[in-house]
Amino acid sequence: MGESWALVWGLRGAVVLVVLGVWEWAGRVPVNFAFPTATATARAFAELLGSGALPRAFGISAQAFLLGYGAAVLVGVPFGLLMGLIRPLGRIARVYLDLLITMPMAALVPLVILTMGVRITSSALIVFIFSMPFLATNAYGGVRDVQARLYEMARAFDARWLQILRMVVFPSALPMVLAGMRYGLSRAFIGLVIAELLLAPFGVGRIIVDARSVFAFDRMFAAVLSVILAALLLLSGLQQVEARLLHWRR
Amino acid sequence: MVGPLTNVQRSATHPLGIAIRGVSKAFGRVRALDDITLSVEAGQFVAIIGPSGCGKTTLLKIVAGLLRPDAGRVEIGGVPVTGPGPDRAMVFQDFALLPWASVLRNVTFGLEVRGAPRPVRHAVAQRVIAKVGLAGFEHHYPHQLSGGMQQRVGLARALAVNPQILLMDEPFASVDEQTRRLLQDDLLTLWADERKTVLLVTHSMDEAIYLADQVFVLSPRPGRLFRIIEVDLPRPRSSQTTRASAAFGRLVEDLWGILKEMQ
Amino acid sequence: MVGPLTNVQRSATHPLGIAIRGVSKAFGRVRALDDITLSVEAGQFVAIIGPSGCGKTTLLKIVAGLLRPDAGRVEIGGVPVTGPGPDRAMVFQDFALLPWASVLRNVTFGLEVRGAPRPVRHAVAQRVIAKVGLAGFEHHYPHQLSGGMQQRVGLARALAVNPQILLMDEPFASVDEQTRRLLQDDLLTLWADERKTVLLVTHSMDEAIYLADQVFVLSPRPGRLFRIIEVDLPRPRSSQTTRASAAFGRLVEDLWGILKEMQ
Amino acid sequence: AATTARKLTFISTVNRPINLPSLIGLRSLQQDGIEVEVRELRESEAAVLAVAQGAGSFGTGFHAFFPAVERGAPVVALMELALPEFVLVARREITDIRALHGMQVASHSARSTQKVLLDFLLARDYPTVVPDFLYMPAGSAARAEALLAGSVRAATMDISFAGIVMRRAPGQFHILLDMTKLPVSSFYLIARRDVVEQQPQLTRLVIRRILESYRRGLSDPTYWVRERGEFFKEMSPAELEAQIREVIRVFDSNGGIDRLRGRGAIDNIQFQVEARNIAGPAMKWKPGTFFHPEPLEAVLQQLGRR
Amino acid sequence: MNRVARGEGMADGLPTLGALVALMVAVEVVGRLDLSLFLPTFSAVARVWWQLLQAGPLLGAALKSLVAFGIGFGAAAAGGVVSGTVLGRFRLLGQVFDPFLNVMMSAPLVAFVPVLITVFGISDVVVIVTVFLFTFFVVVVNTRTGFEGTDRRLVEMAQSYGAGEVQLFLRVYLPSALPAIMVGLQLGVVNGVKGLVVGEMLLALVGLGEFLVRYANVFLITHLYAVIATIMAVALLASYAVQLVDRVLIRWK
Ligand SMILES: Nc1ncnc2c1ncn2[C@@H]1O[C@H](COP(=O)(O)OP(=O)(O)OP(=O)(O)O)[C@@H](O)[C@H]1O
Ligand SMILES: Nc1ncnc2c1ncn2[C@@H]1O[C@H](COP(=O)(O)OP(=O)(O)OP(=O)(O)O)[C@@H](O)[C@H]1O
Ligand SMILES: [Mg+2]
Ligand SMILES: [Mg+2]
Repeated sequence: MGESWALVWGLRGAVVLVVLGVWEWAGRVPVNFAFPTATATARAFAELLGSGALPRAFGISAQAFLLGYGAAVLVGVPFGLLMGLIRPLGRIARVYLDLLITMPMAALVPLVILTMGVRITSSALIVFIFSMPFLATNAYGGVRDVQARLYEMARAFDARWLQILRMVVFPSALPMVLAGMRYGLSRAFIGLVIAELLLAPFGVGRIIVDARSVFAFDRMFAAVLSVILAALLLLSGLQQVEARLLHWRR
Repeated sequence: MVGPLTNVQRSATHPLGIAIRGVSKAFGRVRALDDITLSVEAGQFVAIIGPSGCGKTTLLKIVAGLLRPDAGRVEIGGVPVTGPGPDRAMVFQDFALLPWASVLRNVTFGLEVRGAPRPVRHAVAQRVIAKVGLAGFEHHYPHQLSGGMQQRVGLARALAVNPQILLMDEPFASVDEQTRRLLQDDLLTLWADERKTVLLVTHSMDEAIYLADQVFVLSPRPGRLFRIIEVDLPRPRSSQTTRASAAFGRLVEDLWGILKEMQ
Repeated sequence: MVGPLTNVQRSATHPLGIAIRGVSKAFGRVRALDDITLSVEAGQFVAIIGPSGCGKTTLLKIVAGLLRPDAGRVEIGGVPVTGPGPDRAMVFQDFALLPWASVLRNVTFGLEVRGAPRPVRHAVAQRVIAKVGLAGFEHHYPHQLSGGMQQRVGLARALAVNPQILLMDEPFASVDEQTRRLLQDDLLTLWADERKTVLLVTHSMDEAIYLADQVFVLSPRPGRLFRIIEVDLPRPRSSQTTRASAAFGRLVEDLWGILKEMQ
Repeated sequence: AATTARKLTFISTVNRPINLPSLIGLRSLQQDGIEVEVRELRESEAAVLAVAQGAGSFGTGFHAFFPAVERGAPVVALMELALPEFVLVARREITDIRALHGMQVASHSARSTQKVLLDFLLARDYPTVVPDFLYMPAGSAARAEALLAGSVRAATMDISFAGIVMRRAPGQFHILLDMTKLPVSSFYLIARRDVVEQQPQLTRLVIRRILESYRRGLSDPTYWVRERGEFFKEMSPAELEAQIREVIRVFDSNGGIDRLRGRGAIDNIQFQVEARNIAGPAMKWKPGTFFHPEPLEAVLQQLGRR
Repeated sequence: MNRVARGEGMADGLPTLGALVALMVAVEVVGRLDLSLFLPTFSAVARVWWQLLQAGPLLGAALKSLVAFGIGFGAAAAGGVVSGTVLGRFRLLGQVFDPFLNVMMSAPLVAFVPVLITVFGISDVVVIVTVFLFTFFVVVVNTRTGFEGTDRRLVEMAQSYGAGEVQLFLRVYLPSALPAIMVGLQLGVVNGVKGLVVGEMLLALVGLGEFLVRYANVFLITHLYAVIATIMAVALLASYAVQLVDRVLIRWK
């Protein structure tokens, strides 16, 4: 067991090294005058961090993100739960949520820009549109998948409606809701990046676009990677929370 | 019994009888039950057996008050059933435990629903958990227990609300046969202890004859009462004395004969 | 038997005996089997019983050639087992049917793997499907069948390759007791028809005694051969005659006594 | 004239009426047996990058052209395609530029040419005025509509759209700040260095046809409307003509030769430094780093200066 | 991280059609109220759409988009299924790449689009690569899950009948992974269309994305809606197409 883990981690490390190596090599050749090396990108990243530009930018992006994702959670989860509790509503709303999930919502961005201009709220709206359907769909699925026998058990013990909600439905839906929050988060980040790139005004997107407009591609790479890093950090954070809340699943 | 419990655990001093009168139930076109009339005396152990789909579960749910019959009615201690009540508790085939709740929380579920204060809940839970042999497992989660132990939790949960009637739907169908035998004996001991009326649904002829005073055989499509078998084996029963007896073997074979007839 | 089949279905004219000699097997720290020695005479029906985790499945897989023992060996008809072979076929607890294949394709699976031409496959399949009572269901998919019917498919698949030895791992554990009884009787009839050596793993004392000539009882942790019970009930057996007999009841109770001892 | 290439890709940003003259010039290369494919990109830097990477031989170079060269992109500016075409339109009641301080002003994006021009002018003349920019990275039409709808009270836009705004709501709006008066170039015809070196004939031909189009249109703007072909079909001819007439003053019939060399070139670079588009000081830059006026000079020799 | 939810995010059949019709009616009614420039009537959008279609540019653009999509998706589907198969059949490789796959599944890959320009230059290749990136990982992960999810008991069953590696693969692993692979392809189509749109909008103005930006630029709201509707229609049709293939291939469910 221990050995095989050492092997697995060793190989993972090797994969990372190979990727970095190829990147560095491609930047040195260079494949393209615009393509920065890994080291240049690392340097730019350190600079952006050191100068405080990146933290500041993240501070701004975070506002749009929290506004959009927060609203999506506050609206999507209760709405999804409601859909699960009121079946006809669920069946109808489900179809529209499916459409929102299937359709490339990025196509709506120009419309958002035209109607709202570029403000924090426009970015937030895009983040909202991207993540809300997942949150609602999962909450809905969570309620819908409550095992019929648990309902029945609770009813057999003469539980009242609110008790069933509190003691059976919500805890039972929690894993799905949390999974939805995680997936929604990942989608929200996609929305944020699209908003930042297409609207390009405030946060990290601004660093990316500014860097690009002055052809500082090392800086642009660094900013891009920092967004991805931030997304992954947040996601793993949420995963921790999830693991803690769902300790009963082991 | 502890004093303050009385308002929660309504006196189970005397078990109640069940009277099922002309009950019918259809699901769309499927006539699950057709004019079932039978009665169970207070304190009796009664088994219901029949092929798959003959309406056993449906009948039990109607008695539990989870389903309304299309026709006929069920009376418990002479009072018509209108819904679930504290006089009945159910034990389920697949245990129906809350996976996110510890053994303790699962066992106290019924009491919590009925608003019993925490110290009362815990006192009662300790007692029934010990009774089903799970002392020390209070803080385990269902997935950490074997199937047999999970069903003990289900049993403890039903006992915790101290009902006069236990309704059991194939409670031992999901555990292996050796474990099942142990659980059956435990159930007999429990039942001897606190006389309750028991209505047990099963597929197992052996189980029905071994446990019950009376076996109701249902026939399918539509579900009808097909035969009543009186089990006059002496009590207390145990595997050695009861199962090894010729009378037991004969009763099981008779039952098998009846069931085969219907297939 | 049809002529052209012989090269595919190697002559099953005479059943083969099984000799298990000093077999041990460990999974990491778990000693699943410890020095098991037992032999099964050709044409005998043998049951293996024991508590959960005592290594019954492991032993069966070793005989099937799916697992290699850490020590000891298995001989079939005097020839050491080195892997799966056409002389043995297995029947699984949860049927192990290919959900995407029709009954026909499932039944012919073993023949297909062995490269039997299509007409041969179909001829054989028709015969065994009829034998297990599934004629007319050739083009159904597993999910369209009840549990009992699915296991009949599993049985037909094993019979199709006409093995000398049938290895059955709790074949009837997943069906309800009434269906199980029917399947048991069918199995007895089949076995009487085409004498094969049968090694049946089960949890059910009743089943072991009812079907087998000999019951091997394993004890767990580590899995050891604990006791051998000779079942001298007369054949042919049937529920009425066999199960209702006092001897049967006594044998089952003895077995239960042995198993309870180990728990 | 004989040429080596039969097909030529021209990289542009999203076309606006201001691009029409050069597009018509490019299309007239047909007469020389050269088919021109115009590819539009969203970002001005993308256009420069595309040319630098060889996705096309020629293209338009906006603001992003200078930092691209600074970073080593192998491209040069061959001629000026337009002077600044942007104005700041505001509601009539806003008469003082100082009133813009803290006011919401719609502009394209943070580093767009129009925004940089405005920044430059404000920094030079009104250093204390800091507007609250609202970015609408769509075309001028969108900002014009926002202005008309009352969502903002001032916006930067193409001069051609200023006319539309004032025609649609007579008396309500005016041009508060005219950036077209700045003596710097707005965007250029750019090409990769190796194309210029290896295909001098082609280079000259492209410049020449564009210049010819400019000259004919400058004397008669309806020429452009007549020759538009596939371009701007969703606009009525009258509408297009009106818009073209608004922008006519940003076209130079000599291809901006005086801003590609000598004093003008230095001023142009100076502006880029002051706009913090490239690192200073301006002295360290030689005009030849960015501008390559020789082909244009040759063409002007053929056609004569106007 | 297992997202092999069958038909997740997939709109199916009649209810979707009903929902779309309801949406159209709602848009028409709201449009008639003349509340805002941004809410044109459905009929107006339909009229413009018809005009654009007849004039040709929209159809040509859609075709261009579809070609880019087809290449990107085809490459991702083929590469994804093969890689997923390898990762699923060779546990060690699967384990090694597991965290990377998870990262690629949940990271906002859109952010890479600007980076792609620097690597591939500005060309349709960037759009194709974007489609590929958006599609590839879902397909890999689902394929792999499909193979790893193969029922051990079926494998043992087949082995007990003497099936060799090739037969095991063809008769057990592949058919049992197929539904998951199809789900991966379905999700891949959905994601790929998203990648297509984002790619087209973010850089090269080609295909439908070109029209999106163009009409937004000149503030032709009704035209914009017509293009959006076209994109949505393409997305729906693409996902239906895969669903159809799925139905044909996996009849036994
Ligand atoms: N909610 C329901 N909706 C529709 N039909 C139902 C429903 N519940 C049960 N049925 C049908 O009614 C009949 C009786 O069902 P029931 O579950 O009571 O049978 P059972 O005897 O408990 O069967 P088993 O032994 O398989 O548990 C069956 O045919 C079943 O399909
Ligand atoms: N592949 C394996 N890896 C690790 N341990 C295993 C493996 N297979 C079996 N075991 C362990 O070996 C022991 C015997 O397992 P086996 O499945 O043979 O028992 P069994 O008698 O068939 O049990 P059951 O009655 O539950 O089917 C058990 O403790 C089991 O946990
Ligand atoms: Mg039932
Ligand atoms: Mg086993």
